[in-house]
Amino acid sequence: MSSTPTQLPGPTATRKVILGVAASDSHAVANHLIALSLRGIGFGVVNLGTCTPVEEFAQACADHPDAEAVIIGSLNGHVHEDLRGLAQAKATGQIPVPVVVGGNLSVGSHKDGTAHDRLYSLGVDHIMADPAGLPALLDELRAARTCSLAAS
Amino acid sequence: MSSTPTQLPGPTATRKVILGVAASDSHAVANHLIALSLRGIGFGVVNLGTCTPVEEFAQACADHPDAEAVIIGSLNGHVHEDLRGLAQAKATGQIPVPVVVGGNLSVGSHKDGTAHDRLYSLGVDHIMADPAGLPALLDELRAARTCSLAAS
Amino acid sequence: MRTRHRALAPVAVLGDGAAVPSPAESAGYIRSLGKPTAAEVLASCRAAGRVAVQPRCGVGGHAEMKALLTTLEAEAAPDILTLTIDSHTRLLRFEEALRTLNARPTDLNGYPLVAHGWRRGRELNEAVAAPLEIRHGSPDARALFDVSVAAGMTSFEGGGISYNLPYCKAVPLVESLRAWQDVDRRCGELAEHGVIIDRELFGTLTAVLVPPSISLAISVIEAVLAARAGVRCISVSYPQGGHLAQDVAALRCIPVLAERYLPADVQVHAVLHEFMGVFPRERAHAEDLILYGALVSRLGGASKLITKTYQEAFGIPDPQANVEGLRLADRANSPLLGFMTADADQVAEEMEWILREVAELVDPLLARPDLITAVAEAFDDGTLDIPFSASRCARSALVPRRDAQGAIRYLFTGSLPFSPAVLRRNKELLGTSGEPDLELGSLLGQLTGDIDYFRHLFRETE
Amino acid sequence: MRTRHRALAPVAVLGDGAAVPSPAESAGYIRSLGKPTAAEVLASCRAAGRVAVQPRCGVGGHAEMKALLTTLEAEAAPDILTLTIDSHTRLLRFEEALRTLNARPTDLNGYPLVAHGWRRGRELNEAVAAPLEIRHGSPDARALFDVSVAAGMTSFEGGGISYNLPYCKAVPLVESLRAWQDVDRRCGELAEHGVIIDRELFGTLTAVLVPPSISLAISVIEAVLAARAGVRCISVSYPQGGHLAQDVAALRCIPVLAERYLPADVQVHAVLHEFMGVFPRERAHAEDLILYGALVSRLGGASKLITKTYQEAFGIPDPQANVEGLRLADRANSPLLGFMTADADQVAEEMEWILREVAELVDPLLARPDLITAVAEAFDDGTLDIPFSASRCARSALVPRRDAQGAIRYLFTGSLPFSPAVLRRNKELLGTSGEPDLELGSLLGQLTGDIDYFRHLFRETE
Ligand code: B12
Ligand code: B12
Repeated sequence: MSSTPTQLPGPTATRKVILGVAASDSHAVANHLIALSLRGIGFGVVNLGTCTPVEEFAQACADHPDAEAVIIGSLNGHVHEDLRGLAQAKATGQIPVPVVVGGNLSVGSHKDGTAHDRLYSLGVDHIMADPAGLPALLDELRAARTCSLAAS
Repeated sequence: MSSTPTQLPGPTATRKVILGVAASDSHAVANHLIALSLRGIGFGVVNLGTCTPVEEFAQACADHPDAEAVIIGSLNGHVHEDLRGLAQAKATGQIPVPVVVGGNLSVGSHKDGTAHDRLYSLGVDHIMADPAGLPALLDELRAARTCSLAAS
Repeated sequence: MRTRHRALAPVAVLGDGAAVPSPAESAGYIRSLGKPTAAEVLASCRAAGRVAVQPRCGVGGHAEMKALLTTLEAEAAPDILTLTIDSHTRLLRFEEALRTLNARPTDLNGYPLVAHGWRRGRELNEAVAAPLEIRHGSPDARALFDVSVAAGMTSFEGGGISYNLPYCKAVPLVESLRAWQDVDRRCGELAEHGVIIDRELFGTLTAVLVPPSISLAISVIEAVLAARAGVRCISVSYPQGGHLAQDVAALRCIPVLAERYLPADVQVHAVLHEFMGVFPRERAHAEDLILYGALVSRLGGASKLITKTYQEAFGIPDPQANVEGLRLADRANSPLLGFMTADADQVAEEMEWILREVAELVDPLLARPDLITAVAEAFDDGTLDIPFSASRCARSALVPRRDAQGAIRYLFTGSLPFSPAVLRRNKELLGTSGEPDLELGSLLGQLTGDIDYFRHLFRETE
Repeated sequence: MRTRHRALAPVAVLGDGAAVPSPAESAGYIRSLGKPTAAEVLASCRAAGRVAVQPRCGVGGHAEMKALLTTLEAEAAPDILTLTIDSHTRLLRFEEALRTLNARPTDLNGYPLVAHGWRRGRELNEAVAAPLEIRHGSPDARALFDVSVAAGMTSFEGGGISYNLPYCKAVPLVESLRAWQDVDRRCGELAEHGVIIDRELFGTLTAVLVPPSISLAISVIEAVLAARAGVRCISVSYPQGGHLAQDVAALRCIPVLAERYLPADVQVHAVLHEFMGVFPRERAHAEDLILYGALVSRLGGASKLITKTYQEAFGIPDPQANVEGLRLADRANSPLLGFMTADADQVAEEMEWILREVAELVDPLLARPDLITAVAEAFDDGTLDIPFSASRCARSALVPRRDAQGAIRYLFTGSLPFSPAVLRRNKELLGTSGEPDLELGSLLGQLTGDIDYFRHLFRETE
């Protein structure tokens, strides 16, 4: 009873993603579960965990140039302020891979589309509701990338 | 256990009132209790009970010329339609004594003063909330009547 | 706040003069409606272990009534909806209803269906998914019944005793019982056309301090008459009195009584009317009582609950209050409340005595060949009786009181044919050693205290 | 819908630059306020047998916050009100809070009190009759505490473990524990000035599948530290897990633990947080759960209940939803629900094991001379742990699961120092014969099922 699966490293990973929760946000449960499930299907997950500022995501991109995407969760409604630096990090190439965001993306119980628009203009590439869609999205992103690399 | 106080006739009555509930209204409980309590303090109560049209009150006035007042309860909100004939009954002298009304005097949970104004213009003389005030009111009415009789 | 609508064209003559369709036509319409009947909803709720919830609701104007129904359905989704009829219509004062409708519809305390007519009734029916019940209080409901069925309503409340004694002064019982036999026979006829009308009996009676055995005895009589006339689905309603074990016991007696007194092929449902006496005035207190009533309905195994609102003490509720009352009551259907129980011993004891009292009241009458005459005579000589009767046909020689626990007992039984054992138990429970206090003033005070029981319990009267 | 207000002038610098008054001055202000402290309200509710109800509530703008508090008080009269702080402020990101406040206050998930400053805090305090609690999630709350007390708030939530592990990633426990020792010492100082601050511990932790003994063990440690630092009134909060007997037992353990581990002159209150995990989405289901939580607080003898709303699954609730959540929860205080009980044997058994598990977790640590170091080391080596930690300071090697009845048990205990008897019981209750299933996919599915327990129970996931 001493070791637990949440602590197990993923199987020898052929593909890698960077995962984390936005800077002011400490909601950990979805993050734990997403990490577990991506590892479960063979991804290497660099999980930066909760309360991760944009700079820390950028640093992880530098440390893991083979990562395919940065996946950011945000539940507490602060995603816009928390990702304020994203546009610049993408413009300067510090975050060179697609950024996927998911969770609860505005404050309040009545949602409209503006929260998503604001995120796209911050440099977010994809907004997902259900983490179950992540593997397919990652496959797509890789396919697109391979294409564009082949084309260039 | 066979006889019950609600059935007891009042003690030999020196004063008399006519009591009843408006024409479309069958709420009986307050009527039972008011009759009981007036009898308890020595009034003779001609209780016409529930569902009593104006004509029946007028007939009772004819049958009991010594009655001091007509006391009408209404709970179901229909008091205005139910007392539609009152103005005429008073004008023609068929109901020659003061008319006292009490209960729930309009439909709905949000009350304003208009219900009372409409009753006064139908010929109601007094509107009371709490039946506990009836004895004092009846004393006042008798005093006023004695005065005006003496003056005439 | 009631929604404001443009007034419709005034109704020129009663029901706009449209002839009421035949029972066969009405049955055809109901089958074509594509919604479940009230009886079907009750059966499926019972099967699912859910207490169906149903509001009281009725306002005078047609557009307002439609808005009320659709609002209630949209915001609280009651299992069954209601058309509460105004009290002119109840008393066949159709002209007064029509006049008020045209002059000041908000002055009506219900929907004057006969004045509006069956075609408008159909419009209401078609505006909502839930089946509708007509709730009224008419000693003679034949005209109203025909219009209701033509409008596609599949549940109809009342009975020859229960819609006479609380609702009018001078209609002889034989008359109202015969009029209701007609209604019940028409239900039988409709059943032959494939439409089961749920006939709810108004066991609530005068609502205030009604001893359970009086309510149930009268329902048994009305149910027997209804079943004999061809009714296939009977809802027996019982008014919450306020004492948990007594109320749960009363509800649980209903299937026992059905088995004892009714043919096996009649569906019988127990219905609880949330507390029907003087309601507390503070919103929080009223809501405590609403929830309590709803929990009692669950514990008592009722098929249906008729709800109240926090505005009960003040007047006909606005739609929002009605919505909130329904929602709160529906919490009693929570799957999380399975841990709640009523004291089994206490309930068993109350059931035993209620069943015994009911038997002592009804068995002699059911033995008679002509039940209608027997009933009329019984009220005449006081061997049947109700408290606080609105009608002169009942003596109201029976005087109820609450015991120290709040349960409703008999202080005076008048001429009710109770056995010495029953009389003794009531005496003991009320702690009346020897003859009770006959002094008027003191009895009045005690009765008023019992009537205002919940206002006292919530310290509203201090 | 949130009421619209004219925006106030922007806040130029944090707290408008006003120096924070001394503790003596703040104590004087609090005494002059003429309202009861939170500790006084808790004591009087406990004496009256009433569970105090309190909302979660916090919005960014000042006028909006004031309107929210006055609306909640006018429409639901909670016993204690809340100022929930935004999560920038929680993490000392005061500049981000200030920037968002000035740019888009509705983007804040709470009231940035440090940015607004203590004078605005006083304005809020003076706008309502109920005392206010600050609810936040700051590993280092010293600045916030001073502003709060200056604003006259008499209750302050948090603790060196419970406001670290669920709320940040990389603040060392020794740091947060020391920062909270400072806060607690200031409470002691205020007590000398005659003002008792209620210090609520956040036993809710990460809220999702927290085993009762983990929650209570951490609260015991924080309570011991707080009492040693001079705190006179401690509220121990526990998050409703969803299993009636287990939750009632956990609440009833709180006074037992207080007696066992705390000086007699410290007031201790049990507080229930209505279900803190994944809420059902349908309004009716959410309301069932809200009522259930409130009933649990009553059965568990809690002094206070922190409420949720039917909008919980979606986001910060609007004022009306908050009002309705409070009103519904308050029904559990109904004098009509005295008949409700929890199964005494089951509760006793759960209590016995919870107390035993807590003792196995905390006794070794409390025996150490330096409790703060002992705690930091314990999390480091896994002899203390919490599930789903937000912080790297806890291993989250402990994995909880629900048993067949829905109670929260230990599937994996990591390095927790549990006795064989405790381990055996958990294994048995989970029906894991031998080693549990270590396969990732299946564990993930099971855990997700347990997390979404109430959504499944209400069949929202079908
Ligand atoms: C019991 C009851 C019934 C029983 C009555 C049985 C009977 N025959 O007596 C039943 C179930 C049959 C019934 C039926 C109806 N009822 Co009813 N009923 C009540 C209830 C619950 C209690 C009334 C009662 O008995 N109170 C006890 C007595 C002692 O108090 P009281 O009647 O309130 O009277 C007090 C004062 O009003 C005043 N008072 C009363 N009369 C008089 C007279 C005078 C002269 C004075 C000075 C004072 C006075 O003194 C009393 C003591 O304080 C009230 C709601 C409540 N209060 O909680 C509704 C209520 C009165 N009923 C109401 C209605 C509308 C009806 C119906 C029309 C059905 C419907 N559409 O909902 C039918 C009436 C049919 C008809 N033809 O009239 C409404 C009235 C609505 C309005 N005005 O807006 C109420 C308020 C319920 C509601 N909130 O909708 N009802
Ligand atoms: C548990 C919980 C907490 C715990 C978290 C413990 C921990 N460290 O993990 C505690 C009690 C500490 C907490 C604190 C707070 N919480 Co909180 N919390 C919740 C709660 C009840 C459940 C969240 C959860 O764990 N769900 C389980 C996981 C599996 O589901 P999930 O998080 O909803 O994620 C799903 C999707 O969003 C999505 N998803 C999530 N992340 C990602 C990422 C990607 C890439 C993708 C594709 C999808 C995705 O997939 C998941 C599975 O479907 C929710 C309400 C609810 N849902 O019922 C509120 C909630 C999220 N919390 C909320 C808030 C505001 C806070 C606080 C700021 C306090 C406050 N002001 O009220 C603080 C946060 C402090 C901070 N610095 O961030 C709000 C967010 C409000 C809003 N957006 O309008 C919520 C919605 C509650 C509410 N109604 O107010 N919370």
